[in-house]
Amino acid sequence: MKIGVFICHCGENIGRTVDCVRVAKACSFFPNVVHSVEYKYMCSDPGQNMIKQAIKDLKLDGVVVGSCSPHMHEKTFRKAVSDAGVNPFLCEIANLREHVSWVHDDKEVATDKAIDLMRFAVEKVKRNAPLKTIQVPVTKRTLVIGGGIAGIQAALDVANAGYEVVLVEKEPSIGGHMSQLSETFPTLDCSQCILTPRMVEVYQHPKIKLMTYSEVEKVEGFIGNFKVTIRKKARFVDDTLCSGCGDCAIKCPIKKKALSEFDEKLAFRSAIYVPFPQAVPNIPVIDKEVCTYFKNGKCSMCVKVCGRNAIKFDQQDEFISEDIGAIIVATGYKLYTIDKKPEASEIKGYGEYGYGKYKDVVDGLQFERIASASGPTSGEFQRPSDGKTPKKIVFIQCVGSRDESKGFSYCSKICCMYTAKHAMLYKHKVHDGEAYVFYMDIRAGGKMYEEFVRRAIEEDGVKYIRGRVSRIYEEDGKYIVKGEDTLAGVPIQIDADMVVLATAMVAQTDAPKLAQTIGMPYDNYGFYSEVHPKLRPVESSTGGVFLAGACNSPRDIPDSVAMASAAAAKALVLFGSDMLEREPTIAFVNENLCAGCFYCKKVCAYNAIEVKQIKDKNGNVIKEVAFVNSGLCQGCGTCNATCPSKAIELIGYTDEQIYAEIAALM
Amino acid sequence: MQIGYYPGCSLSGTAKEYGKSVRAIFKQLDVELADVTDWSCCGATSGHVTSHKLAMALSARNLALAEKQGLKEIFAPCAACFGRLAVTKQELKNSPALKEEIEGIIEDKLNNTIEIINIIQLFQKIGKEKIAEKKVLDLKNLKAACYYGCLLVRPFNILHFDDAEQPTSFEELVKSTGAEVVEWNYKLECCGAAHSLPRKDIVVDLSKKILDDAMKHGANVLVVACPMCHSNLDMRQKNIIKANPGQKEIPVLYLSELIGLCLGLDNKQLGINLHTIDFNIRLKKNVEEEVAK
Amino acid sequence: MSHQTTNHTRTMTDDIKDITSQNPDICYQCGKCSAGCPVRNYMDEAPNLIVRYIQLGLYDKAVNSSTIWLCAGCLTCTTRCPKNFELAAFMDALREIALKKGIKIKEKAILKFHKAFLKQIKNHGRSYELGLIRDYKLTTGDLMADVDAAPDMLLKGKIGIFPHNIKGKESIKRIFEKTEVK
Amino acid sequence: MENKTFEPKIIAFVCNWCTYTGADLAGTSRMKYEPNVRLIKLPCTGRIDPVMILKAFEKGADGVLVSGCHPGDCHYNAGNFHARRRWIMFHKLLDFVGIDENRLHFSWVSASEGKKFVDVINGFVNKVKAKGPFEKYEKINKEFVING
Ligand SMILES: Cc1cc2nc3c(=O)[nH]c(=O)nc-3n(C[C@H](O)[C@H](O)[C@H](O)COP(=O)(O)OP(=O)(O)OC[C@H]3O[C@@H](n4cnc5c(N)ncnc54)[C@H](O)[C@@H]3O)c2cc1C
Ligand SMILES: Cc1cc2nc3c(=O)[nH]c(=O)nc-3n(C[C@H](O)[C@H](O)[C@H](O)COP(=O)(O)OP(=O)(O)OC[C@H]3O[C@@H](n4cnc5c(N)ncnc54)[C@H](O)[C@@H]3O)c2cc1C
Ligand code: SF4
Ligand code: SF4
Ligand code: SF4
Ligand code: SF4
Ligand code: SF4
Ligand code: SF4
Ligand code: SF4
Ligand code: SF4
Repeated sequence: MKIGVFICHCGENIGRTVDCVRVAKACSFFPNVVHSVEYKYMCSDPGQNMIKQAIKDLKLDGVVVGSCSPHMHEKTFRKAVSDAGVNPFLCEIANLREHVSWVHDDKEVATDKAIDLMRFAVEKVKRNAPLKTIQVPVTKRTLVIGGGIAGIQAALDVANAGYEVVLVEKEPSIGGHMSQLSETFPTLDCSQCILTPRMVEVYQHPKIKLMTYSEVEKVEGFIGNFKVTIRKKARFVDDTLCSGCGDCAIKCPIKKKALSEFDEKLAFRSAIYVPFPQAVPNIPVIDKEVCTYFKNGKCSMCVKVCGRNAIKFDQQDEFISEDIGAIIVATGYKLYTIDKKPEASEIKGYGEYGYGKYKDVVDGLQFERIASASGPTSGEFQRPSDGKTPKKIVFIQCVGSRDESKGFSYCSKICCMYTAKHAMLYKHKVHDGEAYVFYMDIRAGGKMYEEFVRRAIEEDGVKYIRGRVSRIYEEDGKYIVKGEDTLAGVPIQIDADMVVLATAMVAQTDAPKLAQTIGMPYDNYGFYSEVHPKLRPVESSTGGVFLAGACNSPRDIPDSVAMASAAAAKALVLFGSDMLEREPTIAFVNENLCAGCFYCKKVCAYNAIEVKQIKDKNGNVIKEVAFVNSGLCQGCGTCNATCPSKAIELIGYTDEQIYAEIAALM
Repeated sequence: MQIGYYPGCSLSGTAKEYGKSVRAIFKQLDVELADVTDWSCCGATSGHVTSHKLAMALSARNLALAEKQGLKEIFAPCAACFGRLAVTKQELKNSPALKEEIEGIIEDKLNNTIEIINIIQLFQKIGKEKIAEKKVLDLKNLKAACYYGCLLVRPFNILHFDDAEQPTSFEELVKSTGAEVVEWNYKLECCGAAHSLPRKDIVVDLSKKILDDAMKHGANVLVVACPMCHSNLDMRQKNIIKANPGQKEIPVLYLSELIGLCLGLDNKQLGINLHTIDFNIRLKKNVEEEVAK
Repeated sequence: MSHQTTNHTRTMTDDIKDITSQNPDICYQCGKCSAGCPVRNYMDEAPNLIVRYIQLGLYDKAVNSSTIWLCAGCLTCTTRCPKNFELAAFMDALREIALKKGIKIKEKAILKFHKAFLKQIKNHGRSYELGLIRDYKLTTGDLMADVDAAPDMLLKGKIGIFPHNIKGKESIKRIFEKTEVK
Repeated sequence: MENKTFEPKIIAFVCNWCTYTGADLAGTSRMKYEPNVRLIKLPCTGRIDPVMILKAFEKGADGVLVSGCHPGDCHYNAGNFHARRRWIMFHKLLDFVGIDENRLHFSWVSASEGKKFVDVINGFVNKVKAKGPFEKYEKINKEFVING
């Protein structure tokens, strides 16, 4: 084999800490290396041409590039090699940037390490086999998980491009958090007014199959070819019969036993209910936990009043299987809870703010409901404890966020804005009211955002105080808020009528569970991870899985919508061709060695191993061996490590290749 | 049950009654207190404010002595001593280098395995059932404000036995004597601690707020578990009253005294007669009612 | 321990890092410490500003403040700091440094109290109230302090008239010498 | 205590999706760490065969690090679950052969844990440094027939 080595300086990025000339020189002495050069930018056109030219001139049949992470440019270089007529899988990348030059300071040591990594790669490429990519068909249907504004937008975009969508929402209605908001920054338009038409559009779209009160149970397969099982939870109402008249909810005797989730526990709902009047679909569900029928077989009032016989107490959960090509995850966020800390949680909670025991110390979404015309107070500012109009409100920012001790270290990005909005809405309605905002920094980096915050301060007279509040306690019906103005260096104490905590957006509690169902990564906070924070922000590293909205990190509506459209576009890109290319890194069985023990079959998570019968000329079965279904094998290599006979090998990562790399350590 | 005992300096001086009552009640509750032999002062506030290593060394010496004695646990009734011992243990655990240095200073080796517990933890170990079993007097006429002060549940990263902001364990114990507990706002606010002598003005200000808040929320007795808190709230109460005409008195009891009363021990046995603010009247009334029943 | 700082001059920030094993730069100046500090109103500088001064290298301002002496070590700040910065320990470190540097202390009485207190321990191994009061009064010259409370305390036996000397008195002395506390 | 001249050779078997990417993140974030570790990229920790680890010691590694996705987060659904089961057995084997447990370290580092990657590397390098060079592999080599 004739191997060419190409060392990249990456401008100064590698060259500053790695002596590229010395590396190239050292590589030239490796066995089989016939050509070894360095260059400033290997991924540039001249750089790629250098490789192509060398292949042609020197008849190279193996290439090793020492450059950035293979996650960055492996594709680029494989393509270049392939263009020059060499099988792309005979090209290996050594990571001299992310794993060497950027993480070490000492030039000597870094250069030595770079040479080692090059040696690994050369030893590996020697044992690489020329491979062909695998072609698989694409199912052109999209699953959207989560029906908040992000999921709605993604579903509509894909459907409007002419492809079928299955939209799965776990709550009885789509709409997500946006449906709970009063008015929205930075324009102060009414949230419901702009959202409801979209929700209806989803409902009526011929290409969208809407499944509310449903959850994804199982995801099998891979990009272009997922098989998804969805659990349709029993509503106890037949959605094909119900007309959405609402009589059942009106007559349901349960009035004060269940707190409305939609109203953030500031109001009650009945046992049979639709979460809010504009719900889509407008079909109620029965809450088994509070319904008297489910408790002791009594009542059945809803059955009596329902003119369409839609109530079905014996309804069971259904499981529905769908063939899917692309998945868009848009499961959104939840709010940091100010209640007493949950058991076994890392989060300590704000005992100094009362752990939620003070009725008039509310969180951001509760305040949205109080401010909302459709909320429990019809948009009048009344405090929950006694219904009085608060004359003095204190807003506290960064609660649960930017706080390693009680919550999370990240900035929740939107709460500066919603606090300014809250203070403004309050001042617009309660003219003689006083509004104070305790903040650490004001982060208003969007279009017209800074202007919005300044308006709250300059025109509406909201007082901003730079400092974190240390404690809140109740005294004679007032809430004593103890803070410090760090700009003036003076302690500030305010006796407020009400306190609003700008609580952080945090990941859904079940986010890791869904991630594990799908097999995609998430970060320490529970937010789903994108492949690359700058260049591939809407893709999960699992092929065919895209991300939209606040499930990826805290974000506001404009950003969620933009991300949703981007995710939809990514799904549509996938649907642009009928067949999909896949890396040929799959397992392969040496039938002569295979003992037919099928340990491999047991450990394969993709059911890729099948039983193959070997027959003699007369058609008698002489033995059974393992066989890898190349459409299903994902190339994890677990079978390879398990096989006691060393009969099954993972192409591209064979024992021989790995041992060669290990040996290259010396 | 036998347990190592680190009384600390104040329990034989300014907080004599605390020492007396602690010994009396634990005897009653069948707990044998084994004093750490030849213990020295933990350095208290003055130690750690002047020298980190001095503070570490003074406490470490006591821990080493206790280890030699074969003690597995030591009970330190004074919240400040307890804090010093617990912090020292933790810091030396975190830093083997510091431990080595301190061992050099105290000229002794340390395994650093001893558990240090405070009075509330000790009661929790004994169990409320035991108190109930030995209870003679129901203290139902008392409305107690339990004052944790700063050091009973802090530092929170070392003491995990109760919530650092909304603790309840103190109240739980006091309730077992039959006394009522009041919810109030100042149970964790500092009384000025060691500033009692040099900055009496601060201590008087801070302690007044604590007393006022307790009374405002209906308390007729304050219960404490720290000699410093006691002297600031009891002894300094005289100064507060003098400076604020019309200020009402409120007696301040140690937790051990309160438990002692409920176990049937008398004022003298518990050292309650040594307080600045008199407690007798209420107690008498209580006893009379009990007897009348 | 593999990285050693070599070619830069030692600063007070380094001393603080050594004594407290924490980095003052983690403080983001939210002010929550000052907001809850019980003695905030008596201090000349807010506690968060003391951290700020260290971050800026304005060491004089930090060690000359009354704040570091008025801090009662109540741990309210440490408990609530969103960055888990142990401000109370940081205050301890600053006092220690101020003493080492021989800075003129604003809160003289407080320092004198601590010194008087430690003197008893150094001499006897345990606190000795009468000695403490005597030494404190002699150094501050405030002979009238607490004359009203003292007789009552004496009478109740709460002020020890004789010191209790522990057996290991000498080892305590050596601890003081080795830790260079005068 | 510290051996200034001894620079251990450490081989790390890491999975492509989590730890390798976590190491990339450490690089992108310009975090600095000890240079003694050489990463061998595998698709999944499920691919790791105990023999590889023995092989690494045989070839002169002073320590071996194995790192992949957190349990439950495996890119391949179950790969690292199988790996874990194998490792439990492997620990016993190691013990039997007489390789000090401290020379083999298992950890989970996800793609977003650049900082953790750095901590794991530094922690392990220092641990192996304290142990000193590993000289026993010849003995193992004799006692164990290693194929490949
Ligand atoms: C107090 C407050 C005020 C705000 N004000 C504004 C504002 O004025 N302007 C603005 O631009 N933004 C505002 N926002 C931000 C806004 O709420 C979000 O940007 C937006 O809701 C994000 O949309 P989403 O679809 O990503 O998530 P969500 O709205 O959270 O929707 C996610 C949906 O997915 C569903 N779901 C979750 N898990 C699953 C699962 N496993 N299976 C199926 N379905 C699932 C949920 O039920 C939900 O319907 C505010 C936020 C808060 C907290
Ligand atoms: C100092 C600085 C540092 C930054 N650092 C970072 C960073 O670290 N990380 C980060 O994420 N972002 C960073 N950014 C932001 C980043 O530069 C932008 O987000 C990004 O470049 C925007 O890309 P764009 O394609 O929208 O615009 P541009 O990069 O401006 O590209 C627009 C292109 O359109 C061309 N064009 C303009 N008008 C016409 C016309 N009429 N007809 C045809 N062509 C036209 C221009 O010539 C140009 O090539 C930084 C920005 C600055 C100023
Ligand atoms: S190939 Fe990678 S390392 Fe080289 S210049 Fe391009 S980005 Fe930089
Ligand atoms: S279930 Fe019946 S009563 Fe209830 S909304 Fe539907 S049709 Fe009306
Ligand atoms: S049966 Fe249940 S849901 Fe129906 S009306 Fe009665 S309580 Fe309500
Ligand atoms: S957006 Fe504002 S309020 Fe929210 S965490 Fe960031 S700085 Fe704090
Ligand atoms: S484990 Fe190996 S020997 Fe057993 S069936 Fe699979 S390939 Fe064949
Ligand atoms: S490599 Fe083996 S275990 Fe992994 S998916 Fe393929 S056949 Fe299954
Ligand atoms: S609370 Fe902590 S972070 Fe905030 S200013 Fe004080 S020390 Fe700094
Ligand atoms: S420890 Fe000191 S600075 Fe911190 S709150 Fe208490 S008195 Fe204030």
